[in-house]
Formats: sequence, C-alpha cells, structure tokens
Amino acid sequence: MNENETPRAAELLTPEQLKQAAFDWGLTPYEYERILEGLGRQPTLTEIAMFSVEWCEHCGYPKSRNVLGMLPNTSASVEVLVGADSGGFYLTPDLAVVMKVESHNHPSQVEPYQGAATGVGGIIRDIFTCGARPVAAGNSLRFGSLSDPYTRHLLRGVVKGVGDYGNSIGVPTLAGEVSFNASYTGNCLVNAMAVGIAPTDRLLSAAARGAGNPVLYAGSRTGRDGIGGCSVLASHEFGEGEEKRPTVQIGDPFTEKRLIEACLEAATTGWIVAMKDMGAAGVTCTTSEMSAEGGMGMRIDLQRIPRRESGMQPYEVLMSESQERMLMVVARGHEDDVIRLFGRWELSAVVIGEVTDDGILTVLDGGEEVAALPAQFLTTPPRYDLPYERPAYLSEKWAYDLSAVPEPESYGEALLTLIGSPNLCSRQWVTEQYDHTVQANTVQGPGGDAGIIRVREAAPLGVAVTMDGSSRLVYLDPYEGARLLVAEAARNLACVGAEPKIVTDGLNFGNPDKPDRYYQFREAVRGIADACREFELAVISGNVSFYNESPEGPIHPTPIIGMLGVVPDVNRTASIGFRADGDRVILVGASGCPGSLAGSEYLAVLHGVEAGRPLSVSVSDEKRVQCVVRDMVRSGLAVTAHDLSEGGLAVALAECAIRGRRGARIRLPDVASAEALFGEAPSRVIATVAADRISEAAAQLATAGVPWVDLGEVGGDQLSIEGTLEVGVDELEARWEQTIPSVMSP
Amino acid sequence: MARARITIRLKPTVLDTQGAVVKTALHSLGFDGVLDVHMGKSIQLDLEAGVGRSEVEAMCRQLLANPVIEDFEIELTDGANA
Amino acid sequence: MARARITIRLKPTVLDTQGAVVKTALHSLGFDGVLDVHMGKSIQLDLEAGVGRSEVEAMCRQLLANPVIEDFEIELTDGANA
Amino acid sequence: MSALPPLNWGVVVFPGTNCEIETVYVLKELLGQDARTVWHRETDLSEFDGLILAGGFAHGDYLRAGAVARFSPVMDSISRFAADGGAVVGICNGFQVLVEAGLLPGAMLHNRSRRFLSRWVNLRAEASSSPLLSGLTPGEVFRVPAAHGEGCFFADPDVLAEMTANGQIAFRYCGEDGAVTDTANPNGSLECIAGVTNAGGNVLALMPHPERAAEAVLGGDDGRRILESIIRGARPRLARAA
Ligand SMILES: Nc1ncnc2c1ncn2[C@@H]1O[C@H](COP(=O)(O)OP(=O)(O)O)[C@@H](O)[C@H]1O
Ligand SMILES: [Mg+2]
Repeated sequence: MNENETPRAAELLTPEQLKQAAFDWGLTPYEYERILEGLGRQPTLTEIAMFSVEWCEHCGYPKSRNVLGMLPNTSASVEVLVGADSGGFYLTPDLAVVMKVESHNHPSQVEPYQGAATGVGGIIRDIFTCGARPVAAGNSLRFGSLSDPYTRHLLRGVVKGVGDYGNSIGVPTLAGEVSFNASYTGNCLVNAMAVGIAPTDRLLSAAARGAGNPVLYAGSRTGRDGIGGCSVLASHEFGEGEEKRPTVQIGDPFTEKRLIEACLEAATTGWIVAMKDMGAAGVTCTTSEMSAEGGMGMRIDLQRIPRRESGMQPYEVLMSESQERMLMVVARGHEDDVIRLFGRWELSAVVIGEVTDDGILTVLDGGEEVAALPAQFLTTPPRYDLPYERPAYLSEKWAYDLSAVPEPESYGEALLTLIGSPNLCSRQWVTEQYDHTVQANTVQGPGGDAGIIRVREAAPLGVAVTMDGSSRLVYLDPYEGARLLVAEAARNLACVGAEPKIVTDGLNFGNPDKPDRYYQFREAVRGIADACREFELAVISGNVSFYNESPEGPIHPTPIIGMLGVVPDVNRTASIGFRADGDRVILVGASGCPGSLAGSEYLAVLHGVEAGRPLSVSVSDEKRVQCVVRDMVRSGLAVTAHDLSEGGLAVALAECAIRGRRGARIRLPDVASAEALFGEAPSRVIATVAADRISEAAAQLATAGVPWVDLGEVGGDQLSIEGTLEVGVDELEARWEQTIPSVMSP
Repeated sequence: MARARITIRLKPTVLDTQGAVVKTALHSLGFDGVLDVHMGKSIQLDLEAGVGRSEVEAMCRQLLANPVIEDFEIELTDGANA
Repeated sequence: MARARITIRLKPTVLDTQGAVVKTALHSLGFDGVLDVHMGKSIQLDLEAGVGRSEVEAMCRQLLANPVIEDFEIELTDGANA
Repeated sequence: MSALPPLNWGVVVFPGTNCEIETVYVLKELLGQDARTVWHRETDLSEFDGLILAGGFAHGDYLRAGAVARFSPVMDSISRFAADGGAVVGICNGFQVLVEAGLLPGAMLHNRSRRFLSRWVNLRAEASSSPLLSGLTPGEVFRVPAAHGEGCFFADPDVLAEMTANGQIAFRYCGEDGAVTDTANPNGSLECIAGVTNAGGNVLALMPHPERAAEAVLGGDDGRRILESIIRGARPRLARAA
C-alpha cells in the first residue's frame, strides 16, 4: 500500500503507546517488528487489534502450523474435499460429508452454560457455512474429579449448554465422551464436533471473488461480546490473567436455526459467491481470510454493521465475537434477492462493502479509513518452531513396576468398583439431555461404540461417527498414546460395521512455550499422523487449543479424535448389548497381553496410580482385527460387537451384559489375573455369534489370520467368569447407573 | 418469618435473546409503546427469622445468580435483619 | 420514559419443581435458614410515556403470563399513568 | 392404507420448528400422503385435509414453549380449521403451541427433573373418543422416542375431571407391560398424561414423536401405527365442505 496514505487514527497515539497496545493484546515484540517491517509504516490502533486476533493461535496457528503439517490431509482411499471451512469427502459422487471439531475450553471454564452452548453454535456454523446441512453432533468433555462440587457445577452447566443449543437447532447428538481426571481441575475441556451433508453442487466456498461483488453481513447484531476472546482468553493460563477475561459470548440458537435454513436456501440459488461464519475474531477474521483465500481485497464500512450497543470503537466492532453472524460475498445485482431471502427467515442482512482486486482489506468507519492491510499479510502470521524437551516424568512413569501390582481380594468387587467409577459408569444422565432422534435418521444413538445415521438421500447408505479422546495414555507416552487413540476410534467404527474414512482432531494441550508441553504436542501429532497414514485416513480438519493450564499445572495432553466411517447398508450394523441366550461370546484378538495394565483405569481407580509404559499398537494387527469384525457385522455373522477399551475384557463383558439385560457364562483362556480381566491391550473386540454359526465364524477368523477364542455363551442373569467372579447383571447395572445421577441430583 | 425477594437480571451489555423475542411479539400484538424488554428471574425466599442480607447476598453470589453475566438485587421484608 | 416491572409466579396449586431444586441446593450449601423457595420471572419493560397499567395488564394476560398456571403482579415506576 | 386416496397434509413451521422435514418425509414417503410445509405467515389453509404442528422450538421457546407462536398469523386459520372439524395434530412443540393457543385444555410445565429428556418411552392408548385414535385399541402399548424439556402436562382438577369424562385423554406414559406408574412417568406429567384431545376429538396432541418411530431400522415402527390411525380418522376437506 501507499505509505503516504497512512490512516489518520495512527497519529492519535505515539509509537510507544501503539507498541504497548500491541503487547497488551498479546502480540510479541518480535511480531510487532514483523508488522512494522511488513507494512513499512506504523500500524493504526485498529490495525494492531486486527493483527492481534489474526496472529493469535486460535486463528493463525503460528505455534502449531509447522507441526500440523505432519498430518496427512489426503488418503488413497477417499476423495477428499479441500478448501471448505471444515474439510470432508465425497460419500457419493453427488453427496459430500463435512466434519469438524472445535474447542471451547476457556469460555466453558468461565461460564459453563454459555461457553458450551456457543461452542456448539460455532461448530454448527462451520458446517452450514459450506452449504451442508448439519446432521450429527458430538462432544468430548473433560473435567476435574467428580467428587469436586465445582466439577459438578461445570458438568451441569456444560451438558445443559450443549443440549439446549443442539436440541434447539434440531441436530442429533450421537457421539462423545465425558471423563474426569484431576488434571482438568481448573481447566475443563469442551470440544464440540459436527457433521454435515451437502449435495456436491451446493457446496459453498469461502474465497472472495469478483471485484465489485457486494459483501453482506447477516444474522445477529454486533455487541461487545468476547472482544479479544481468542487472543486473550485462549492465550493465557488460568490464574494468570483473570482480569483480562472479556465478557462471555451468549448464544441464541433460535437465530442460528433460522440462519441454517436461510444459508442452505441461499446455497441453492447460485447468488452466493462465498460464505464464512464469524467465529473467533468475527469481522476481522471473515473479511481478511475470505479476501486472502480468493487473492482479493475488500472495502468495508463498519458503520453499516448493525450494532447492539452504542459507542463501539472500530476495533471493538472488528474483534467482537458476537454469535450467529455470517459474512457473504454475493454475485453483483443479487444483493437485494439475498436480503429478501434472509428477510423471509426473519433475519437481517445488509451490504457492508465490496470485493476489491487490490488485495487490501480496507476498513472504513463512516468516512474515515481506520485500517488498510494486505489481506495476505494479515492472515499469514510468523510460524514458530518452538523448543521442545522430553518431560522428566516419563522415565519415572515408565519405570513403574507393573508386576508389583497386587491382585485384588475379590475380582467381582473390583469389577463392581470399576463399572461404577466415574470414567466407566453410565453416561445416560448426560446423553439423555441430548436429542438423539431428531431428523429421524438415527440408527444408533449414544451409548454404543459409534453413532450411526442413515443418509436418506443415498439409503441404505449410512455414516457412523465416533469421538474419542485419550489423556492418560498420551500423558504416559505422547506418541504411542496418540497412535492407540486413532486405533481405538477406528475400532469403534469397525464394531458397528463401518469403514473409517476421515478424521478431525481436537488437540488440547498446555502452554506451548514450555518445552515439555511442546514435546507432548509434537509427539502426539506425530503419533496421530503416523497412525492415520497406516490406516489410510485423511485428517480433513481439526482444532488446536493451547494454554490449558491452571495454577495447579497443565492438563494431561488430550488429543481428541473425531472419526467418520461409511456403512454400506444401515440394516446391517451391530450394537453392543448381548442379544440372545445361547449365542457364543468370542474374543477377537490376542488374549494374554503382558504389560496391558499400564495407564489402565484399573490402576487409576483401584490403586490411585497413573503410571506404566503404554503398549505400542501394531496397526497391521489392528487392521486385521477390525477388518474381520467389520465383515462379520456386515454379513450378520456377528450379532453384536463391542471393542475393548478402558477397563479391559471384564468391563466390556459387563457393558454387553448390562446393555443386553442378560448374563453370560465365560471361561478365560488364561489364569485369572487383574491383567487378564482389566488390562487394556489394543486390537481386541468381543463379538457374539449364533451357536450354529460358530464354525463359520471360526473359518472366517482363521482365514483372516486373527487370533481369537471362544469365551463361552450368553445366558442367565449373572455375568460369571469361571472360578473368578460371579455378579448379577442387576447388580452391575445398579452400580453402573447410579454414579452420576446420585451426585448430580437434584 | 422473613422474606427475601431477589431479582436477577442480565448485565446490561449481555445479549438478552429472550427479551428481543418478547419485544417483537409485543409489537406484533400492537403494543407499540414498548421500547425495550429485559427478561430476568424473580426468586422469593421464605427465611427463618434472623437470616440477614449478608447471608442472602452469599446465596446470590454462590448459587442464585451467575456473576459473570448477571446482576442481582435483594429486597428484604417482614423483619429480616438488614 | 416509564418502566414496568412484572413479576410472574406459578400459582400456589402448581408444583414449583425448580423452587424445590433450588431449595435443596441452598441447603446443601449450608443455608439452612431457607424455609422455602419460589421461582418466578421478572420482566422489565421500558415504556413510552403514557402507557398505563391497563395496557401492561393486557400484555400480561395476552402473552407474558399463562393464566392457567401463573399469576402476575405489576409495579409501575417513573411517572407511568396508574 | 393403499385403498384410501391420499390426504393432503400441511405441516406447520414456525421460526424455530425443527421436525418438519422428517414429518413431511414420513407422511409422503412412508405413508403415501401428500404433504408440504406451511410457513407460519400463511393464512390460506383451504387446500389441506389435515394439519400437523411439528416439533421444535418455535420462536426459541423463549418466555414459555409455544407462547409466542400462538400469535403467528397462521394460528387464526388453524383455529378456524379446527372449528370446522379438520384434523389438527400437535407433536411435541406442536402440543405446547396448541395448549398455549387454547385449542387444547391445560398447560405445559418444565419437566420435573428440570432437565431436557431424550429417551424412548412407552405409551398406552387410552379409551379415547377421538376419531383420530379409533384405529388404536385402548391398552395397546407403543414404543416411541420423546425429546423435550417442557412436557409436564398440567390442568386444574375440574378441567382434568371433565377431560377424563369426555374421553379426551389420548395417551399415558407406561411401562413395557402397559402399567401406568410413577416410574414410567418421564417428566412428572399429571396422571402420566402424554397426549390429549379437544372435546371434539379432532384436535390431538402428544409429546413423544411418532414420526421418529416409523421405520424398524430406526429402532421401531410403533409410531407409524399412531400416524396411520390419525390419517384414517381425519375428516377430509371435501367431507367437511359437504
Ligand atoms: N458427552 C457425550 N455426548 C454424546 N455421547 C456421549 C457422551 N459421552 C459419552 N457418550 C456416548 O456414550 C458411549 C460410551 O462412551 P465411551 O465409554 O467413551 O465409549 P468408547 O470407550 O467406546 O469410546 C459412546 O456411545 C459415546 O458416544
Ligand atoms: Mg467403544
């Protein structure tokens, strides 16, 4: 840009004051130098605000982008959709599926209800902004110990927030997880995921094109909500910047629902050149990123933006995170058509500027120019390769002697304790607050290994989704833990008969400026990347959340995997509950698994220990197991299937019994031990097969080259493991059901 | 017995989604004289004699109001200690 | 500008489940002096001068309260016509 | 069903309604009916044989569920449609709108747990005098999903007595065996009431979602039988005009 046209507002502050403002908004001295150098002049205050949000981790990913480059974003097995806000793939030549995860950790810790609600609102906008109808939602929630009253306050608020928002807009919640660990005390995690489906010819781009095309703002009015939320709130550890916490954002699902319908209708008209939702950094983010993506510029006037509050400064309008707002580039001449269309949905849409071909984002406030920045420069923050160092605790944790773990006095009691423990007990108190049948496509709701929806436009085709996180195993071994996580998510899909296709990842970590935390981050991403490559999965979208620390320390590193798979025929899926007396119960996968108590729930719950060196998963073994299980489910040979994860074999059997309301008589292949019952070795699934088809199953498993054992049969009202334990299914169910309700009531 | 009447309102800068809908509805019913609508909660507490304002304030801060987004107001009647 | 403050409460014959929940929660926080809790809504209307009580009553009857389950009370301030 | 000519259904959509797409789908694709959505600003309903107020959160359910929707332009036409004897069916949010509008007696309160509740429930068909339910046998049990936060039906004792005497109770929540007990009551509804009709029997509403239980692959098709009964019992517009 022309240096002589330095916007006037700059002259109001001295260079020193401007620099100070930049630091207050979270820019570093290095970054400030880059800005001066890139612009060749002093920035205005408004411009500094814009850089501070665009260059923060939440929008610009300066500290993670290099590492994220390891993730495979294509795969040989799917045609991946790139360019959209949330990535996806082509389910059929005519239908695209998009999916994304987003964190709302810090807002939820401050205000659980609104923080979680706006998290759902934001991720849903990411989906319909590309022309896709949201068809499924998921959420991964992590809190401190359930015995802490503040955890319960957060849990109550977050679950209600997730539920109220998703329920109102009519998107079924099908997958997710809730777990408790002391490391989240003071910093809960709320990751929301959404899946959408679009006819391929209605997919919308987010790239501004066509100089002279009008730029429209639609939806709610702008207030001072969450100003600088992404740069300030998400870039500080809790405790260190309490007074910097800006006002929280408030969600309005009623407006969002109308926005969904209006935007999807608009997507059918051909009038929309590009669309993007205003999430973090609102107007700044949408105008600059849409411009940059299209290689264009924009000229907008802030005075035309509908406001909810008076006296807002230009930087406030630009940084506001008011919810339920969209930005659109419309084909010239159709602005009134679009405004009328939104009007029919009782929403306002206004022209706030136009696309330019100079590559400059020019911001006017009435007559006055308050910013003029090259869009490309504004959206390209410096990237950092931060120092990293293997955390000191790892060697100590790995040295933990698993052979010294005493056997429990009673295996039955141990099972009851585990099944009633906060991380393994029933999630019904949570999932019942989420509508999971709306849209009338839900083949399997929450509570199984994966949620399944029918795709009505392509019936009997369906998609299955799962959302899994790992923290203890990643804490104990960031690389192997992350690989185990990807394997588990894929296994969940295999158990319902789905073939995994795409991944979205939510990466929740501590302060990246601390080398041990950055090590966790790098290694976990490397683990996800390697595992996804081995599974031929494309990571099509994701989210990074750093600075998850409280005065007590960092959270356990917590990557979350959202994975989606294809079910060719929704009439051929499996669920986990035992179905019929006499069915054979088989364990697919290895039985004796030395070392599998490392990092297990058993160790944590019964011995209060988080230690050991997690096993390494062999992806080729894992794939063989998953493949044969998937085939058996699809052919109907496997009547039920359930993957083994936290709590190991005994807990998995108990879950099958509880959900099927019938017992089983089991004989273990090896000597009973805590390791055999509760070890968490990967690549294992329990399936049931009709007794008269067991030889068919045996043949198929042999052909697949997968180890397996016949454990016994379904029947009776006890879960009995010969010579080891015998527990009534009613008693298991009672212990499993009561844990959360008993502490959450009233 | 004493009684406390607590009124809880969203802070003025916080978006009042309900108020906006109710205002539109009142206008559509022809009540054009309504300039603005603010939705809030009203909680009435029946209290043992001797429960004073400071205790009611503690209830508001700890449970009844959400200090991040709400303000509260307390009125005491019938001989509650001020 | 006039202002009306409307308090809407469940009729005594309707079970106040929220009040019961809040009461238990207050007790569990140690506020034992709470005998009973009644939850209601408080709606504040900013009104053009000249809007009187009868009009606000009409708003309550038509929209703001549901006469099957709720009672309402109106307080007018700042020079609204009585 | 195939013997009868299809009826034409209007599925009423307020801003915030969210079950209209599947309701139209079930009517058209599974039950062979004609159906289209009706935006809440439409007032001419003369083309329809019956109306369904679909589930969702009309106007965000702000203030009270259904309170604001009651003043939508379409509501006067719905009242006239009902007064003419046309079938008007409210599902979930539609139930809330119909009680707020006074087309059905009673009122709706928040669930007793104060939590939204999404769960498959069992419904027992009651001895109803409504033609819309004449295809059901009293005592028959239907398993269908429920998903609501404000589904606790309330009516004054005299109103309830009158409704009961008139055969206006359509469904009650029950156990798998049909027993109406407190434990089967998901939301604290008065006398486990899950569905009611007006005195004329042509306005019917229920909280659970029969349209979500119309196909075995989705977990059950009991809801389909409820919808089929409604379709058979609706008085087509030609019959009403005559
Ligand atoms: N917050 C939540 N939202 C939706 N579904 C959930 C949530 N938490 C748990 N679930 C569901 O409960 C079931 C059990 O969860 P989990 O034990 O984490 O399963 P797994 O170990 O097989 O991944 C899954 O179907 C999961 O989708
Ligand atoms: Mg699983």
